[in-house]
Amino acid sequence: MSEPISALNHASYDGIANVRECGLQGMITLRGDLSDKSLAKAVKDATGQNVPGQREALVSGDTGVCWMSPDELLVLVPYAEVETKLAAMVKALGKTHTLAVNVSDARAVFTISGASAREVLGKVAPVDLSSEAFQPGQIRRSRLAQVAGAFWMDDAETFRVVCFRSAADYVFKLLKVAAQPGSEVGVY
Amino acid sequence: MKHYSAFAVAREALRYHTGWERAWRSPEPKKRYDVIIIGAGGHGLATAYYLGKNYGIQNVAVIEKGWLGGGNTGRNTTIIRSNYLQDPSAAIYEKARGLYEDLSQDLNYNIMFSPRGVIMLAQTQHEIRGYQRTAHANALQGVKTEWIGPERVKELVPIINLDGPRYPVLGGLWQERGGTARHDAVAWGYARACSAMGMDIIQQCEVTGVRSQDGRVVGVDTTKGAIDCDKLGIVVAGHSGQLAEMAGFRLPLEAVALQALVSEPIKPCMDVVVMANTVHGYMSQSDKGEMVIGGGTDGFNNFTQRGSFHHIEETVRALVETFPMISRLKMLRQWGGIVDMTGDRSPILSKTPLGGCFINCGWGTGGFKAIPGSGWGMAQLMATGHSPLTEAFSLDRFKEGRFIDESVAAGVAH
Amino acid sequence: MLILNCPYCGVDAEETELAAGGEAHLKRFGPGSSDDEFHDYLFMRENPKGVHFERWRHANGCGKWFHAARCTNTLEVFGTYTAQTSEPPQDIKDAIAAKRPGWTWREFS
Amino acid sequence: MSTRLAKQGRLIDRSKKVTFTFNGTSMQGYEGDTLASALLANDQMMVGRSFKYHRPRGVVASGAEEPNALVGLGQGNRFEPNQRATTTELFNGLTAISQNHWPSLEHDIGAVNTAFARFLPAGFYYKTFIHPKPFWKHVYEPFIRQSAGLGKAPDKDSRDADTYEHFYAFTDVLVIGGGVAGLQAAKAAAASGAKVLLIEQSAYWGGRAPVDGGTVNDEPVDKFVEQLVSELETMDNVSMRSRCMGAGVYDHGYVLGYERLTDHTPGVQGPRHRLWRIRAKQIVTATGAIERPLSFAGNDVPGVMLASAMRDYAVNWGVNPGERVIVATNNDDAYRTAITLKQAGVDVLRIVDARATAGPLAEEARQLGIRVDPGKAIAKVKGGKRVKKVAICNQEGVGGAREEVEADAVAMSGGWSPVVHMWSHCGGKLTWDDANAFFRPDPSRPPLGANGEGFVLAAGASNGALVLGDVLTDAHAVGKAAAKAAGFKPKNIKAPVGETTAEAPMEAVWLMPANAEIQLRMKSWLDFQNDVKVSDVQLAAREGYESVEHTKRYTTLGMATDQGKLSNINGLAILADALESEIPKVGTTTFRPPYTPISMGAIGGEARGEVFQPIRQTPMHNWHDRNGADWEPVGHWRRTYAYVRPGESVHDAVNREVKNTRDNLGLLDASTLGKLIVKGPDAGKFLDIMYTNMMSTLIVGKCRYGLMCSENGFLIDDGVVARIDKDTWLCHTTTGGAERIHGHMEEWLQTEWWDWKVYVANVTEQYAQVAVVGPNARKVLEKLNAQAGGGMDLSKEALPFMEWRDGKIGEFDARAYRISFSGELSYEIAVPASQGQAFWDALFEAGQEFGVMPYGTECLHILRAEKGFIMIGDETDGTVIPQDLGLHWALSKKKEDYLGKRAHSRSHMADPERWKLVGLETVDGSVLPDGAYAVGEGVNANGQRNMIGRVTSTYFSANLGKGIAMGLIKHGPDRMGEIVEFPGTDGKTYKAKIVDPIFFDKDGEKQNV
Repeated sequence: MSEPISALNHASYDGIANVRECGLQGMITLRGDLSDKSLAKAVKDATGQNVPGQREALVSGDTGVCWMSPDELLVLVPYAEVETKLAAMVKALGKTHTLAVNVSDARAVFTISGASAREVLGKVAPVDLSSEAFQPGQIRRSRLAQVAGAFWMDDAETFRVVCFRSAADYVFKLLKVAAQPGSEVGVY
Repeated sequence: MKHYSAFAVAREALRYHTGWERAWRSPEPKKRYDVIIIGAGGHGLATAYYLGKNYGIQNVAVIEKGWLGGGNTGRNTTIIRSNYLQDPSAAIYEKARGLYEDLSQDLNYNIMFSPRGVIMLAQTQHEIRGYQRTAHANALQGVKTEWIGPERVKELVPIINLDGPRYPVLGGLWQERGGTARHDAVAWGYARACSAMGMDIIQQCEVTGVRSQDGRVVGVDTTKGAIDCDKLGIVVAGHSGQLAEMAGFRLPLEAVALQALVSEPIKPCMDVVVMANTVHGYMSQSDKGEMVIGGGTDGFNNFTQRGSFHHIEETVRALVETFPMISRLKMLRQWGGIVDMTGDRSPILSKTPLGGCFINCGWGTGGFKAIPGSGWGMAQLMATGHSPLTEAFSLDRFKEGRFIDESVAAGVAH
Repeated sequence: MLILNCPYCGVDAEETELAAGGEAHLKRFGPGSSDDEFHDYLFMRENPKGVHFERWRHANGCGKWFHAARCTNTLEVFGTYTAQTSEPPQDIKDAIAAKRPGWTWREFS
Repeated sequence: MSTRLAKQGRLIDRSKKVTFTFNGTSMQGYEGDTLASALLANDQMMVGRSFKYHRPRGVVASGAEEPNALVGLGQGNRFEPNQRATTTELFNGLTAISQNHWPSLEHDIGAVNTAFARFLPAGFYYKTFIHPKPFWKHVYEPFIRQSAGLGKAPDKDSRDADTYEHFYAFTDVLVIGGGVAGLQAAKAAAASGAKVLLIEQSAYWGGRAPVDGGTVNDEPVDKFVEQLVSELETMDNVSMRSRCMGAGVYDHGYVLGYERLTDHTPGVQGPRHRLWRIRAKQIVTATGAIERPLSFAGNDVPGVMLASAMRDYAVNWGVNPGERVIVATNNDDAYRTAITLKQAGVDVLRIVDARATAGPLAEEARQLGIRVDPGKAIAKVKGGKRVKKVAICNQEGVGGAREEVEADAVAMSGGWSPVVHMWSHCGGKLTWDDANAFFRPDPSRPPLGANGEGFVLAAGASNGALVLGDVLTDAHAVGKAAAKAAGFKPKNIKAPVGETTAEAPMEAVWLMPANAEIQLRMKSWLDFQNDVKVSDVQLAAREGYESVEHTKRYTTLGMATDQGKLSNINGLAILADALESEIPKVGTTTFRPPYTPISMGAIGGEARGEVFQPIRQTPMHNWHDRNGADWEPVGHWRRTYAYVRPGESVHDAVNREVKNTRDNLGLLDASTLGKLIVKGPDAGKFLDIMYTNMMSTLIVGKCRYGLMCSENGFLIDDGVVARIDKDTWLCHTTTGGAERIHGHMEEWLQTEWWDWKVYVANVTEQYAQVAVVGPNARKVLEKLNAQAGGGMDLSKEALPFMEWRDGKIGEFDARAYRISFSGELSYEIAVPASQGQAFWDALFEAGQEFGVMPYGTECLHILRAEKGFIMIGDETDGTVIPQDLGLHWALSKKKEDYLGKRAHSRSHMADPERWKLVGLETVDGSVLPDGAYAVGEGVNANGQRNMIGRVTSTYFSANLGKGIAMGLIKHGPDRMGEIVEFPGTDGKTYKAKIVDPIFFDKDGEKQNV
């Protein structure tokens, strides 16, 4: 097997915040009844986390689980482990009506970090990103200017942003414009 | 009717313009008319005008809830073109365009028809093929259009950016005798001519009911009393559904907001009308010098005459990309109108289930350019019971699955 | 620029996250239906100047379809609810009645 | 003569000189100046020309309402026309040019219009220029266009040198306007703990109050402002932005803020403008009031200025707009201007007060030695390019018995109008205040928000409170009310006490003198920029243009770049009078955003150039780019149209690819095709509804070509469906169809069959998909297996046509579909996207010995057309049904229902006259023109040629050496071998024979090897 390559291969930009493509992240889309016990067990086995509540992101580093909709979770595991984790998950789910698929390569992941990170994202997403409204532990699906995206916070000054792989180039260029020097807003 | 001319203006100037008479009378309604038209917008007034002019039916009232020409006639971006794909559309829009050519002389009112030419830009292979198809159809429909290459586009529109990083301009469909006109003047000119024929234009008069007997219309109730009529034409755009309900039938229509904007005026820099459908924007320069820009429609039912700002944003960014020099111009004013959309985005000009009652509606975003043709065909339909111009636009087409879909050639109807 | 609360993810979503989907609670007519039924199902949309029920999708969000009760004349929103129902829930109907006594829409009131 | 005063000028720093140019002349001002104040300080009285008559125009106001002092600012890629000098902060190196004249500001040929003004009344162009017909386009209109327009157009090739951005902000309370009312309202609201955003259009806080003076809590008002600002700055829940204008209020509490970041420091790093998209629970509009001009003859001569503006220039910028000043007024406030100027050493000749008796301030003025003339009016201001003489008469009467006074400036005040724009944009209603003769917000009819309650409150002068004490009391209460409405508990703190000076009531004066004769009315301007005079509005009324909208449009009153900020109320009053009606009955025109014009660049934001729109890229995008890709946008995707080699035309490249794929081996990047996983116990049932074919019976491991129709019966998509396991199918969609069809499936699942157990996931981008096509397709794949030990058996027996397998090809985890859109031996192979480039490279390298070449979309199209395969978007256009394309075999007869089935039974769709798919071959082998129509006999009732069909796809086939086409022809399948005619747009008529649409390998032998 050849070396897998992420959409932008760790491209990075420093402006009023740092914008970086994170490389490959293992991701599994899991659809099902979120109150189902076997589903909860499968999630726990794969990530060590409970099933998240509405708009919760229970993530630590590259492992965790995010609430995507009332019948969908995004399960995060290290990229190298995704096939084994997925297989285990499918096995654990058994005959329960669910759908679990590997979407690791279908996405690109960025971090936006620094004191102005909230403002950079606040230029492209129609979301209240003040610290009263958005904190680590939450996930929001929205749009990043003209494409769909989702994001959560690793810490108070770092966002993790997910978009479709084909849009990675657009999102990176977009965030570069939003993080251009001299463009601090000064409200967050 | 006092004849308008430069000579008349000069003569009046000598007495400080105190001698001008009213452009149209302001009468109280009579008890009865042969024909009542509800709605004194361009389409309603044109219908009345051609009823009188072509069929000698002059005992006509045009009833208007607000002020004449105060609806979409006075809110649109005044583009006139007839480069439509489907036969029925090409027929009615070309009839209209032809009538526009002589309308100032016909009405003795300068409606400023400016056949400056309309380009519809092709920015994808799909659009090239769509417009080449339209050009072929137009040739057989008697509509003079032509496919032109990018160099000719640049010649006609020096401010255009041919090779934007996203969508290079690959050519365009050019209608040399398309253009613009002064929208208010179209309504005012028709109103003045109707009034001169003895027709009553009754403004500030709302229709509150449609009266019928044995399945035939016999009159309307209004805020100025009941008025009898033999035939009734409903020409009220966004409010068609409410009027149809009074007349006892339903229409396959939804009302949505359409937006437009103008820039501050600048000296002439663009002599033609440009429509860029891939990026959803169109622009022309008014005689005043404003860049007149059309936006999109909202997706939801709305009667507020205000739209959502993100459509303005989408339109403006598309046009800044297409005409980069407008980036440092400023938006002076934005506004919205309520347009009535049908299932196939083409209008309805039709008899209705109520005898003697006719409907003209559903023009969506493209009604202004059709005004004279629509009036011409509607008058023929109302006077004689049949018009080849309106035949395909009948109400029953939806039941039969016989649509008139203009979106197929990559075009949108503005 | 409307804001609607997505009943699935609880977000007050602005219009650019949403996609409008036309009249709510349509009854589908398929093979076997009459020409009139099928015509009305496809084309005869409610177009009231006032209380209206419509479908929206939280397209740039959780992706779910939901329903909104809204006034087309003032853009007031009476409430949003899930799409998995063939009629407006009672609390929504009550909320409308509180603001627009005597309202009717199609077979509902 | 207008000069700089020795003292005064609270906003300028006299130690910092600033150099700028106006019409090429170098001038000096101070830091803190506006361009207008600096021009006045340099005695530049005339700054432009009016729109219609090209009359000289001078600065009339000091703020956003300025209609006259518009300049072209900057140069080259930073040139901007129509910039208001009054709101342009001066900076070193600023270059400005005046507008609407030729050859120069001083000597303008267009000014000849003013001599003919009598012949050019309102709407003259509707009555003239009618004959001869061609003259409108070729003579009259070009002349009018040249004469009209204001600013110079930016150069046709200019590219804005600056960038722009948007920002989303959310707040409990938004306060628009940073005058004393806005500051106090912000404080009162913030005290509750509510989050407050305060925006102010100018660079400084406090608004007019520091100029107007007075005390608050017994301290001078400027001290009060200073304290309040520093207090607000320390509050965590308050954000303050200066140079940020409230541009528009929209539904559901959406507000546009227009922040001008570097207009005053051009070239500094960062965006030029930032457009704020603010969501506020409550909005306080504290936008102040605007003074109205008085309508008297010659009120447009440079040197006639609003009284408050003259006061601003003196106090804020230390500029004296004239040496001999006359003040004309109908209210007490203008006395403050007289007093301020007098105290600054200016000769104030007299105060002409239209009221019969003057108010308390008259005494103060008199004590300073100013003559006060009650009951008087200005009959006429004389002078061309600046004020020379002022004729004074009685206010009552027609304007006779005039006394002439030499003067060089006139300050006028017709009273004040609250700025109600933000209140009105979203539907807030107004009420007429008779005492003050203005419209103010009607608190009982506010704009309604999402919850049906009002969401805008007006405070201070914009709410009709004009006296400092009232302003503060009102603003304090409104700030608390806004916090409460936003869900907070207001703190019970005391409102500051502002000074309330006694004033005599103003008197509405709409014309000076009251019964001015026609010669005066024809010289009394209402709209300075658009040249609308009192006589024009009266003419409109006389001619029946009675609605305020008619009058506006007929005369162009209020349609200038200031949108009637100075002219609307005065014009309305004249109209009401002419109609013998009342002002509130005549009503206002609609207030539309923006408050003042905002740049297109700011509206577009960051979306320009590279990020204008997303360009979606496949994992192999960069390889294609490096290898000659001629790009084609397909939706947001970019696909390769053809790989053009050096020295080759695009057409050559396509032909080469077409031949090579049939003869050797072609690679197509098919990653853009949509891939949807559909899974669940009801998935088969569901797909049977979605597709016209039967999908539930598909055997695991096999593929089936499927069609999708809309409920209205028209074809919307097609693609190959593979059954993965008992409960799982994988559906391919067209390029760009993935999101659309995914949405389509979810819509039906969520809103119609929500009880069905089906999940759908879009896995399009998880895979890079490569079509390996041609006689050598199997060889190259087997070579990869041989090289790297891949285990997938790709033989005819192990992987027959229309089946799929998972396994390893070479070193890659792959899923191979044995499907063909070309009629060749073909495998479509999906590998993880992260390995896509490596897989492509491996194929390319291994394929060298087999003659491998990549091919693009045009080759793909030709190959499929040679085989008579339809293409969604070519053969279909949203009006085509499967029956038109001879696809009856794909319409399941066994199923009771599928989307589109009911629609197909409607009369027009079942009509045998519908045009049907056939192949077309020109008799001479040439290529039919794209989009050509076939003609029948005669014309229809509208005189259009009767058409009997059209070309849907047409290509040159390099394999067949001739043109081939597909088309829809009336009764086509029954007319094989007949010749039909296609008139081209080139004047030629193309003759083509109706043939079978399969042109190549009719028996399908090539793909079954």
